[in-house]
Formats: sequence, structure tokens, C-alpha cells
Amino acid sequence: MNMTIIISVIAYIILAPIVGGLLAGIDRKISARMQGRVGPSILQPFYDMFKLMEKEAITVNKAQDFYVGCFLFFIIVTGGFFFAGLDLLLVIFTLTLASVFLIVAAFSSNSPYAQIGAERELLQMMAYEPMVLITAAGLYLVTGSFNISDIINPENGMAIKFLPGIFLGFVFILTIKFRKSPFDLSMSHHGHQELVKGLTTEFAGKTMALIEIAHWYENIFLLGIVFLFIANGTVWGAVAAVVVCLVTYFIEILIDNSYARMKWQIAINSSWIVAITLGFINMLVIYFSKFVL
Amino acid sequence: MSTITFLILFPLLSAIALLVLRTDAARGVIVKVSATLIAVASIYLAYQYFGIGEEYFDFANETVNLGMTVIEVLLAIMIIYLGIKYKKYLASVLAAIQTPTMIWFEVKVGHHIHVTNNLYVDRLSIIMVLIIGIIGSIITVYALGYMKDFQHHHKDQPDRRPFFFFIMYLFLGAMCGLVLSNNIVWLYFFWEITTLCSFFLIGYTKTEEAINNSFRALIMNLLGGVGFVIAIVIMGSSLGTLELNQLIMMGMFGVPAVTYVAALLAFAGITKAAQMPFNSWLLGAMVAPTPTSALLHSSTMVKAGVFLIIKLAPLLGWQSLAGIMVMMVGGITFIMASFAAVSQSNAKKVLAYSTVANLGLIVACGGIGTYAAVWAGILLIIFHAITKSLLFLCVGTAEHNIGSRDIEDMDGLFTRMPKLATYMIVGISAMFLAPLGMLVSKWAAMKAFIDNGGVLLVMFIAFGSAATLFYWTKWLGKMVAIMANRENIQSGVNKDENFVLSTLTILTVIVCLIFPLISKTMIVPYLIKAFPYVDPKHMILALSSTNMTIMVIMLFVLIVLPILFFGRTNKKIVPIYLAGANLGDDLTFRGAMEKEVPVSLKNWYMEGYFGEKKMNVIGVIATVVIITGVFAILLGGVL
Amino acid sequence: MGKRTIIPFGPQHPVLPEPVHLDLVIEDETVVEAIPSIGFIHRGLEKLVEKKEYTEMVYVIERICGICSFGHGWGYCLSVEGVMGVEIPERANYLRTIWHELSRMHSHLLWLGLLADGFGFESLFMHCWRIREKVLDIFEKTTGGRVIFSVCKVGGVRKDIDEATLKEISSVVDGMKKELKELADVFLEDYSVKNRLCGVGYLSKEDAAELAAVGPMARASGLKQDMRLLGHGVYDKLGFEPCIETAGDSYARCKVRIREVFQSIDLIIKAIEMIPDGDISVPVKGNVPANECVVRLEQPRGEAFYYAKGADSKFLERMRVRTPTNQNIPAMVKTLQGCDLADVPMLILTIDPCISCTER
Amino acid sequence: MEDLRETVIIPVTASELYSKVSDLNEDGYRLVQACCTKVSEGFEIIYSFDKEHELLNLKLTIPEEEEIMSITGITWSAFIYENEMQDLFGVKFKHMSLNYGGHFFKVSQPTPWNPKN
Amino acid sequence: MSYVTKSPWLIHYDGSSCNGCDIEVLACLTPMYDVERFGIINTGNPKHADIFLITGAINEQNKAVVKQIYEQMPEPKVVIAVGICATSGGIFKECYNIMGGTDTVIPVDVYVPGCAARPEAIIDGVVKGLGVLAKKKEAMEKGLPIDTAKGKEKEEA
Amino acid sequence: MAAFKIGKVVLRSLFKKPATLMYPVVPRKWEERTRGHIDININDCIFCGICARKCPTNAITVDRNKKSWTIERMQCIQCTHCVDLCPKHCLSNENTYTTPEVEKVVDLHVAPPEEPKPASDDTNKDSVEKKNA
Ligand code: NFV
Ligand code: SF4
Ligand code: SF4
Ligand code: SF4
Repeated sequence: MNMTIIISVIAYIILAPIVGGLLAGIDRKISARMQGRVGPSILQPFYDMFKLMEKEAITVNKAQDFYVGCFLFFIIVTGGFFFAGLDLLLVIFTLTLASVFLIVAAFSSNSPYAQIGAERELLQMMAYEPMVLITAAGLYLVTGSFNISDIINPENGMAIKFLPGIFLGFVFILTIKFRKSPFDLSMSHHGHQELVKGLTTEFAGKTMALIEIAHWYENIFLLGIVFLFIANGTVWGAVAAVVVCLVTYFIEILIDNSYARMKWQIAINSSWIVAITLGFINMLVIYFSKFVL
Repeated sequence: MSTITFLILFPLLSAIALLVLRTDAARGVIVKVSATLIAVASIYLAYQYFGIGEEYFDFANETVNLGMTVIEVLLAIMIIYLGIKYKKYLASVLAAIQTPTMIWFEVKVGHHIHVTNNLYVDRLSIIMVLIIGIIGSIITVYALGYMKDFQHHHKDQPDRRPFFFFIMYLFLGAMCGLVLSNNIVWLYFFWEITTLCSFFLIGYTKTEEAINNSFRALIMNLLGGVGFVIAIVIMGSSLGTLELNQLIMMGMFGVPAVTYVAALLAFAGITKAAQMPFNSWLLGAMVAPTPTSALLHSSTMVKAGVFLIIKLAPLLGWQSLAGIMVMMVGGITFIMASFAAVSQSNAKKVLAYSTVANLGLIVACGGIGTYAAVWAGILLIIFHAITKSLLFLCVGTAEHNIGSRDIEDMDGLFTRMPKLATYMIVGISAMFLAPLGMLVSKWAAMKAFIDNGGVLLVMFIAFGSAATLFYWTKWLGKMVAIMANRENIQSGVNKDENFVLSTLTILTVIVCLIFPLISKTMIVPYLIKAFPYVDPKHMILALSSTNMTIMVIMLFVLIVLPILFFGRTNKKIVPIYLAGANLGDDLTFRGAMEKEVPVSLKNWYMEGYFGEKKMNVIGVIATVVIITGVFAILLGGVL
Repeated sequence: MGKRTIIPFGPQHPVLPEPVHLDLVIEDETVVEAIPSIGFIHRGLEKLVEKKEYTEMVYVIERICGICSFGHGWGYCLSVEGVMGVEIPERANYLRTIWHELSRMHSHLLWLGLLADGFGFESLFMHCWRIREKVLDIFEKTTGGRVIFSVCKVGGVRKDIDEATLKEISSVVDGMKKELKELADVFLEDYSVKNRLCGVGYLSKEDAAELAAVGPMARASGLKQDMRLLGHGVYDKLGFEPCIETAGDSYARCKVRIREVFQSIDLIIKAIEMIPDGDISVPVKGNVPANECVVRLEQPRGEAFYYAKGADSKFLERMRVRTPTNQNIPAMVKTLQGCDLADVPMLILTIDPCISCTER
Repeated sequence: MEDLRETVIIPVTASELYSKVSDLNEDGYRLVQACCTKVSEGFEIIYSFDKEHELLNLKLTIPEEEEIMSITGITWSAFIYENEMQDLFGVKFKHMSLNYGGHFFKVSQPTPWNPKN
Repeated sequence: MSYVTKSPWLIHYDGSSCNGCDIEVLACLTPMYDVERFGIINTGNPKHADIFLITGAINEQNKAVVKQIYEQMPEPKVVIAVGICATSGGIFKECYNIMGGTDTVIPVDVYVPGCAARPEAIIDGVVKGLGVLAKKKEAMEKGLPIDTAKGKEKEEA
Repeated sequence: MAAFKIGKVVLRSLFKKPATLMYPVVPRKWEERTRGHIDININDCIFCGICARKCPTNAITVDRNKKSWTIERMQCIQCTHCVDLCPKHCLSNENTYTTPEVEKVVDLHVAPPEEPKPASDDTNKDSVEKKNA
């Protein structure tokens, strides 16, 4: 048991950036094709990252790099906890910690676009946080444990059977987490936007590269949560879960290319409404069937 | 036993001394010495009863009872007088109802009930005493420097510092009494004293606003007091006991009348803990000098309310109407106050709302009434007391050095006052970030809510914590912002203040580090006693020991990381991006009409979404409906 | 006020390809004050009339702007022709109209793309610009330039389009309709797009008149105002009627422009059907008499104003171009009040700003 | 529909300009443009107004030093033209409602159309 | 190998161009020309950019802006002047408000002629710029002052 | 509520061949009228200087004595005004553009010496010299 944990954590730490980077590359390729263009090479994200590493080292103050480093570190820790099968809430809180580091890094630069980006990022966090917690609560109610190692081996089958609403809600907020249109408010990976580069305006060179890597880690971890909904402890379940993860990712790309960027009001209204309707009703049903029936 | 007496009476002596000896030097010595003694005594008390865990004392003494009654009457007369003088007749009316009822009860019923144990010590009260003794007294030390500055800033007002310190110390004594009394009448007595202390301190500056707010606080607390009195009357007349432990025991055996008593006491607790619909008094209390806010209105006095509710927790829970009332009121208060905090830029108001919200969380935990919830509640009390007082004091210092308590004016504090900013960063992080204290307890609370709280409470906590995240992080953002070219004014900070702030900061971190220990040696044993029907072996805590260990390790990492890496970069420092119009100093850009426009970066407040008024109205209506509903049902049961 | 954020918006800013600057004062994300500042692109090219002969000046005037370049050339030629009293052949008038309408198509498609980019709809941006390339190909084929044509000259046009090419143009633009329809649907019906456009940047009919808005900006607020009604080119022969919308918001402005793209296609097809044979220019010689002439022309962005004053020499005494964007700036400033920060680029875009036109 | 070639130009004097413009404004005319030409007598300023596609031009000739009344009080959008004239020619206006104070076009040399030296 | 040539991000600033070159620069990003094939992204942020595409001539007003953008770009970086205006001031050279081409304020590495410069020419120019970029990167690694690596003339010398 | 309005276009594009022209891998074919660069048949030129005087950007310099015709490539805006005006029609518009360079390009064309020579002599070709600005 212990051995598998160590292996999966190490596998995560090594493979996640590779898979995450590839996914990002595929994302860019598919997006380009959807826009009628050829698009970059699939390895482009890696080129970008190495390029950033090679650039001259500049920063706007001495504190920023520390915060960004912490961001990356705790994102890795988050994923590590996740793949070690630890408590889901612990994982979520660590993720929050990591995200706060990113925001703090942006705030520390005291620069307009970074600050507004940080403010919007914060708003996005406020928007998706309830749904994330509800997701954890839902998984807990269905599987009776917060431990991820228990959640992936549920006793009564795939969690999604009981949590269709929560699953949809989670996919909804994934759009925010993946920084996809219509909710790429605080920074967008490609292209230019009204906030210049938002949150990342003041990060250059290596610092920016770290952020890219962190995003790859984060994306894999988020797909890991999608995985939880499908996994049922069997091999075919795992395969199905991976397929669902990929389909989810594709849908996110499609959404990215099919929507205008919305304003923050919509971001918070819609995600809270989703959390209240899908999340709440789903929970209500579970509570009802669990405690009343 | 003697330690207890010391803890209750010694502060009183200091108080009188402070009132009499009016020079700065004498005050300094008295405060520092008494603070040390009280702190030492509280630690000694903890040490004394550490192994024993719980002990009850007779301490029966008719003169004490008589003395209390006399004081009560005097106080009532004073309130009635003040109420009339300031045309706040409601206060007079409430006092005129409360005290005569109490005296009538004493004479008719109370007199005949034999109280075996007037005082007691258990692990919960030890925790409370430690908070009062250490945090409380250290705040009074801080107040020395602060009040000097304060007087400096308010030269127009007469120097009333002797009175101020008198009340502060009086309060410390009363607070100790409150958490150590087993006799509910005594408890009530101390309860009223703290109400009055708060009243005087809120009205300290004697401005119109201060007086209005102090009366609002008084009236609301007296309302709770009325509830308290009725509870005592019912308790005495139908249960025939005046002892808290008896009451709880009876409750567990299902004596029906206990429900009423519990509901009424919980109501009193709700008023004192400034839960909605009574939260407005705490907000108003922010006019008081900052040490007051730190001591009374965040770390201790308001905790009296939640202390009582936590005490009663075994009687609450879903099976009791009182429990449902308490958890709903707590839950609603948590979410609404958290939302309202988003729209505030006045640092003290943010802290006040956050206090209300956290008390709401504790109250809700008490309302759920399971051991896991209570575990979370007690942890919340501890962490909140330390961290909040730290934050309040930081704001006080900031205010005196930069001239504003508005968060938006704390621009570039990291450059101007690096130490203070660091304390604040620690304090703010401790309020909501992962391995630190408050989050641990919030996590436990969340688990308790999911397990026993029902869907609604889960929603409350999910949304409430999202808002919490928002308002703390944006404040944190202001703190970390590094603004080049600002003058460093850290050295202007008073030495005492600095000492207190650093102590509290260290304390915050230490408590976060040793909380598994606190849980193991203090809270769990208390829970085993308080929930005798739960098999200790099956007591699964919200946080498994693995999780606690991970938390502590994470915290270590978080302490080590900055020491190793913070600011260690040899990168080239370049100017910030200002759309190509940076004038070079990172603070101004070339604006329209060729003006040099200073950049100004402010946070979001989202008035439209989280306006204070709106949140209060919703919260008040919801809680009023719940409270009146519950009491209506209870009353219906009686009739 | 404590909660006001003051930031610079531009001169360098990725969503606006052109440098404008705003001192933005915002609260949360609501703009409470926006002080515009321009002047980054001012070249002072009108003053070149002192150095360039009137025949060369057309190349300068064309380069006021690379988007509405043809219209500028036309406006200049019209005004000089007016001063000199030159009549140009009918075929030249037709050709000018065709090119002008093609320019309008390219300009509007460009704008639609930029607008999509402004609200972060990348794929829509890409598809708009993909379609726009077809118009540019026509330009390349008929004039030899993609954005700057250099085909107008005083006295007519420099290049003719042969019959076969005209047919081809006709079928190409007709063929664009289908693809345009799909994109128009997205702009006009997609939920997310409508959400960003509807009700944003409202300008009432009264305000539009008061602030003297021109072009699609005015037409979207219900003003019937289109200089094509004045009768330059062959618009009267083509039976032109302006597109009017009444809602006055960004959505209406978008809709006007989309309708105008389709209208332009129809006008082009019709003009190609009706084009007569004949010369494409008349020779113009000699000095420009001391006379003055005012011409107004409907550019893609609205009414442009040309004033030429001769001085009985080869050099004009004064050439004045007043462009539609210039006229729309007050309206833009007005719509910016109270909008969201996210809408700022969008609102700036909805007047379809062309700063190089404005500042010359 | 007006004839394209016909340019209606009505001469006005500086003193009657303001009332003329406000009459036009009341009649529902909108400001189309204002432009200045440097002539030997000083400045020649043309104000153009439009009502339902009818164009009306007011021509004002003033000596270089004369200060004239700003019409921004009547039609605010004139601020663009007045600032432009101020920056490029050095025409002086009284009571401009929005005065960029010479920083509208931000030219490197002052009043390039009317060089001072 | 240097990755900077595989992922050149660009920033575009419009000096005082007529928009003709601007829209051609934008056109490069769109489906027909799609420079993202070469890994090029239009980042609007000088701090992320490797290539500075500048269109239009320099005047007194944008001098400081152009300079600032250039200075905020981290090394290695190249400047590509797109269009006749940016290379020499072009048709506006004699205007009173024009100071001249881009090279009057910052060193230019590649000149792309054309009025307007065609997208193909811009692509050619960027490709040429990549060569310069690689050389600068090399110089940077060797610790040489970067400006000495500035292109052809020094190479020949 | 119409969502995914662009879905059809986007999905179709995903499976269709992209619209990209693939320049420079696939060279671009130019239209006949494409205004690329100005070329001169120096043999016909009479060095009258009209082109130089009328060029709106003064890109051309003509030296009657040296019999040279010079064009600053980075100054010419391809308006073809000179082509129109040349009395000898020796200027022409070529449809290939001047390639981007790291230096400003100036092309100097000098007429061949005037002694009559056999037509096949290759000195008849104009000598083009590139030099740096
Ligand atoms: N249409 C147009 Fe222009 C003109 N005239 C305008 O503002 O684009 Ni550059
Ligand atoms: S080179 Fe020509 S097309 Fe490009 S900006 Fe200058 S004038 Fe416009
Ligand atoms: S106009 Fe023709 S003939 Fe005269 S110099 Fe120029 S190229 Fe030679
Ligand atoms: S094409 Fe135009 S700019 Fe070029 S040389 Fe000829 S006249 Fe001059």
C-alpha cells in the first residue's frame, strides 16, 4: 500500500507537467483548428516554457519570486496529497493556499493590471469555492469518507450515479479553473485581453515559466477530481474515468472557442447559481435518501 | 482554590489601584506587574488542575451572595439613572424589569435552594482562563502605549485613563469569575458586570456616536440579561437547582423543563456573542479605543456568550428546538456577516464582522452539539482569541502611525512599516489559510456540519468561507504590496506596543504548531467528560492525526521557506508596467493633459452584492423569524 | 474617496491596436471617470499640401488611414475636382463606388473581428478575419494593394477592372453571404455575445444628435444620417437606403454594421450589373484655382468632411479632413461613464475608433 | 438633396458668432466641424453645421490676437475642434468647457501651423 | 539549442502608423497567415515579449512610450520596424510632428519595407529577426554585451 | 437562449483543412497588378529627373552627370506615381516586394557607358549596386 502511494506521488510529480504540457499543446492545436488555422506544434508549450527559462532574469521586486515559488510548491503539494490518497478537504485547502500565493504575488507587484487581475482572480475563487466544497461534501456523503484512497474505491459504484448534479456543477467551475472563455477574466493563456496579461503582467522569464508549470500540475490535479466521479475501483472504471477526463477537457476547449468572455458579474452569479441549484438539490436528494429513507 | 480567588479578586485590586494612582509612571508599573501576575496565575491554575481536570468548590458564603445582590441593585439604579439622563428609556426599563425580578427570585426561591458548588474548574474554563489571563493582560500592557497616543490624538478630551484601566482590570476579574462560576446566579452577576464594562468602554470618548452605540450595546445585552433572569427563575422554580453542572446533567436525562432554560440561556448567549439580530451592537462597539475592541469585543467578553453555548452544547443538537435555533442563528450570522465584511474598508469593521462571523461559526458548532462540533468550537475560540486580538492591536498601531484605520490607506505598509505589516500578514493568514489555526478549526467545523448539520448549514459554510477568502485575501494583498519609494516609519512605533504585537504573533504561530497537543491534553478530555454517553474509543475527531501532523509539517515548511528564500533574488529590478506611460518612479504615469497622475490601486468592495445594509436586513429578518418561531413553539408547549 | 482606483489605460494596450490613453478612475470595476487623451499619432500631414503638388497629395491623403484609405482618396479627389470644376466619367464613378463599398466590407469585417477580440471571443475574431481576406484578395487583384490602393486620382481612377474580373467579384461577394450569415448569427443571437453587447453603452437618440454622432453610431441610435444620400458616386442610381436601428446600445451598433456588410454586397452586385463602358479618367492639367470646396462622404465609420482651398498654384492652400471618429469621440466619452472596466475596450471599439484618421 | 459641388459659406463676425451658433443649434443643426486656415489677415475659421444633410458653413475671419468665444457652451463636442485649433494654430478661446491646455495633440513645436519665430 | 527562436512572443506597438501596417500585422495572426505556426503569440505585455514589432514613425509623443516598451522587454530581444513609416518616416518624413523612423530612438534589427508591408513580408521579417535573436542569445550565454551581436553588419566586419 | 451559436462553424473548421496559406513553405503567387517594387530599365532612362521630383516620398535621386538613378527601397511607398509619369516608360512595377533586411537598402543603377557596343555585350545589363544607407 505504502509503496503504491509513493509510486503514484512520484509519478505525479514527474509525469504531471509532461502530460499537462501535452494537453496544453493539444488544446492549442485543437483551438487553432477550430479557428481555421494550422496552429503551433503540440510541443509548443514546452518550447514556450524553455524559452521563458532562457530569458533575462527580471522582476519588479524582491518578494515576488518567493510567492510564485510558493505557488508552484504548494500546487505540487496539492497534487501530491491528492495522489497520495489523502483527505480531500486537505487537498482543497492546500490548493486554496497555493492560489492565494499566486494572488499575493500579483498584489505584491503593486501594478495596476496585475492588481486588477488579482482582484478578479480572487473573485473567481469566491465564485468557484462553494462548488468545490460542495463537491467534496457530495463525494463524502456518497462514499462515506474524505480520503481519496477510499473515494476511488467506492462501495456502491461510481459516485457519478449519485452525484450527476454535482458533477455538472464541477465541470462548470472547471471552466474557471482552466482559465477558459467565458471565464478567463484574470488572465488568459493565449491572446491578449483587456487586462493586458492580468495577474501575470509583472511576471517575466523564469517566474512566468514557473506559473506555466504550476498550471500544468493544477490541470492534471483537477482532471484527477473528475476522475474521482467515475472511478469505481476496477480497471475498466479507471479507463472509463480517463476517457471522461479527456472528453471533459475537449468540451472545455469547445466551450473556450464558443463563448465570449463574460464579465465578473456573470462569473459569480452563474457559478453561485449553479452551486445553489445543482449542488444544493443534489445534496438534498442524497441527504433525503440517506437520512430520511 | 486560592488561585481562583486570586484570579477573580486580584484584578479588582489592581483596578482600584489604577483608579487611585493617576500618574503615568505608577500606571505603567501597576499594569505591567499585574499583567504578569495574572498571566502567571492563569498558567499556574492550568498547571494545578492539569492532571485533575475537573473540580468543584463549595465556597459558600452568605456575605458574598449579599454583596452581589447589593452591587446588582446599585448597578441597576445606575443604569436606570443613566438611561433617563441620556433619554435611553429602554435601558432603564430593561434594568427595572431585570433586577427586581432577580431580587424577587432570590428572596422567594433562590434563598431556599442549596448550592453545593459555587465555583469549579474544568478544562474548558482553564482554556478560557488562559485566554483571559494571557491575552487579556497582554492587551492591557499594549493599552498603556496606545492610550498615551490616544490621549495625544484627542487632546481636547480630559484624561480619563485611570477610569479606562480601572474598567479594563475590573473586566478581567469579572471574566475570570464568569468562566469559573458554577452557580448560575454568580455567573449572571459576572455576566452583568462585563456588560457594564463594555458599556462604559464603548462610551469612553463620550461623543454622541459613542454614547448611542454604548446604549445600543447595553440595551441588547440587557435584553439577553432578561432572558438570563427568566432562565434562572425557571431553573430555580421548576428544576430546583442553581448549578450549571446539575442543569446539564438533568438535560442529558431528558428533564423537559431544561429545554426552556437552555433556550433562554442560549438566547442570552446569542445576544452577548453579538449574533444576528443583535450583531449591530458589536459593530457600534468599534468606536471604543482599540484595546477595548481587542479585549472585550473579540477575544474575551463576546466569548462569554459562546462559552455558555458551548457549555450547553450537550443539551442542544437537532433533537432540541433550542439547538436548531442556535445552529441556524449561528449559521446565518456566519454567512451574512462574512458577506457584509466584503463590503467594508474600515479595518476595525472588517474585524468586527469577521468576529461576528466566527462567533456565528462557534455558535453553530455549539448548536449542532456533537462532540466533533464542540471540538471545532473550542479550537475556534482559542485561535480566534489570539489572532483577532493580534489583528485589532495591529490596526490600532497602524492607525496611530499612518493616521487611518482604513485598509485602503495602508498602501505600501510593507515598505513603510515592515514589522507591523509582517505581524498583520501572519494574523491575516492565520485567519483563513491552510495550515494555520483558524482554518484547522473551520475544517473541523465543516466536517461537523456535513456530518450533522444538514444541507443548509453545509451551504452556509461553503458560501461563507468563499466570502471569507475574498475579504481576507484582498486585505492581505494590501499588506504585501511593495511600493518603491516610500519612507520607512517603523521606528515610530511605541516599544510596548511592538513587544505585545510580536509576542502575540509568536503566540499565534506557536499555538498553531502545538494545537494537536492542546487538543489531546485539554479538549479531548473535556469532551469525554462533557459527552459521557459517547464511548471515548469511538470518538473520531474531525481531523485525523495524520491530517494534524501534515498540517504541522506544512506550517513548519511555511516558516522555513521564507527564512530560506524570501527576498533572496539577484534578478534585475525593473519598473512596473504602466501601459508605456510609467514616469519611472512606479507611482505616477503620464496622464491625459500631460499631467503626472499618481497610480492608485484599491480593492473591490462590491457594494451592490454585499452591501452591509442588505446583508444585515436579510440576516436580521431570518434570525428574528427563527428565534421568535422557536420561542413561540416553546411557549405553545407551555400553554 | 478611498476606494477609487486610478490607472492608465493605454497608450500601449493589447486590445486596442492604436494608441489612445485614458486616465481611468474606477471603483470596483465601475468606471467613474475617464479622461481621454489622444495625440500619439498626430503627424500633421495636412500641412504637406505646402510641399506636395495636388496630384501627389492624393497619396498622402490616402495614407491618413489604412482602413478607410480609399474613401480618403475619393474625398480628396472630389474636393479638388470641386475646386477645379472637373467632371469625371461615369465609369470612374461606378468603379469608385464599387471600391468604396468593398472597403466598407473590409472595414466592417475587420471591426467585427476586433470587437469579438475585444470581448475575448477568439474564434469569432479569427473567422471574421478569415472571411475578410477574400475582400483583400479582390483588392490585390484589382488595385495591386491590400490595404492602400492608390487607384484614385484627380479626374478619375488609375486602373480599370475588366469584365471578367467584375463578374468574379460579383460572384465572390455573393458567395460570402452564406458564411457571413453564420457569423452574423453568432453576433446577433449568441447568448454570450448578446450579454456583452445588449444594453451596454447606451446612447439615446437625443444624445446622439446633441453630441453630433455620425455614421453607424448615429444610425444605431435611430438617426437617419448617411452621407451616401448626398449623391456622390452612383448611390442614387443604386437606390440606396440607410440601415437604421433604434436601440442605441452596442448591440444596435453591431447590428447596423452587420446589415451594412450585406447591404454593401447588394450594392456591389448591383453596381457591377449597371456599370457602363467608357473612359476611366479625364486629363486634369494646370493649377488649382483660388476657390474652395466642401465635400462630405460616408466612410465606413461615418461622415467624413473634406475642405479644399486652392491658391491658383499647383499647391493647395489648405486641405482639411475631418474624420468620423473625431466626431464620435464625445459620444464615446459619454458612453464610458458608469460602464465596467471590462466594457471599456468594447465601448471604445463600438465607435470603431480610428485614431490615425482622427489625428491625421 | 444639395448639389455636391455647391458650398454654402456665410461670413460672420466674431461678435455675432455665438448667437448665430446658438440659433443654429436651436434650429436642430449639429456641428459638423470647425477648422482654421492661416491667412494673411490672421485666421479664417469655418464652422460647419448640418441639418438633415443640409450643410451650412460660417466663415469667421479674425486677426491673430483676437480672443473668440468658445462654442462648447452650446455644443460640447466642439471641444475637439477648439482644442485642435488652439494647439495647432494658437487661436485663443474664451470659456472652453474642456481645455487640454495645449496637450490635445501634443505637438513637439508649439502651433506648427503658425510658427512664432 | 536556443528555444527563443521556437517561441518568439511579440508585442506590437503602433507608433504613428496609418493603420495600414497595423492591420497587416494583425492579419498575420489570423487564419490565412497564422504565425502561431512558428510559436508566435501576440502578447500585449513587453515583459513577456521577445520581438517588438513597431509600425509607424516616431514623434515627440510616442518617443518615451516606445523607449519604455523596449526597455521593459527582457533580453534577448529584437526590434522589427514594419512598414516604410517605421523604417524611415516614409511619406510623413517631412511632417512637422514626425521625428523619423524607429531607429531614431531604439536600435532596429530588421527593417520590413512596404506600404503597407505585406503579411508575407512581415513573416519574412520575423524569420530574419529570429536569426538575430538566436545570435543575441548566443552572445548572452557567452556573457558578451548583447548589442555587439546585432546582426549582419558586425558579422561581416 | 441561443448558446453554441458558433458551434457549427467551429466544429466544421476542426475537421476541415485549415485556411492557412502556409507561407513561406508554399510560396505566394502574386497578382499581375501587385505593387511590389519599382524597377528601372536604365538603358532607356534619360535622367530627366521627373520621377525624382514627383515622387511623394523623395525616394528617387537622379544624377544626370553620373547617369545614375538611385532608389531608397525603405522609403518608397509603391504608389507607382513615378511609373505613370516617366516620359520614357522605363520604370515598371514588379510584383515582388523588397525583402526585409537588417539594414536600409538603397539600390543604385548606373547607366552603361555610352560607346556603342555589340548588343550581346553583357555590360549592357545595368549594374546594380546595393549599398548601405
Ligand atoms: N471610416 C473611417 Fe476613417 C475615415 N475617414 C475614420 O475615422 O478609418 Ni481609419
Ligand atoms: S508604411 Fe504605409 S501603410 Fe504602413 S503605416 Fe506607414 S503609411 Fe501606413
Ligand atoms: S522619369 Fe523616367 S526617364 Fe526620367 S529620370 Fe526618371 S526614370 Fe529616367
Ligand atoms: S513608387 Fe511612388 S514612392 Fe516609390 S519611387 Fe515611385 S513615386 Fe516614389
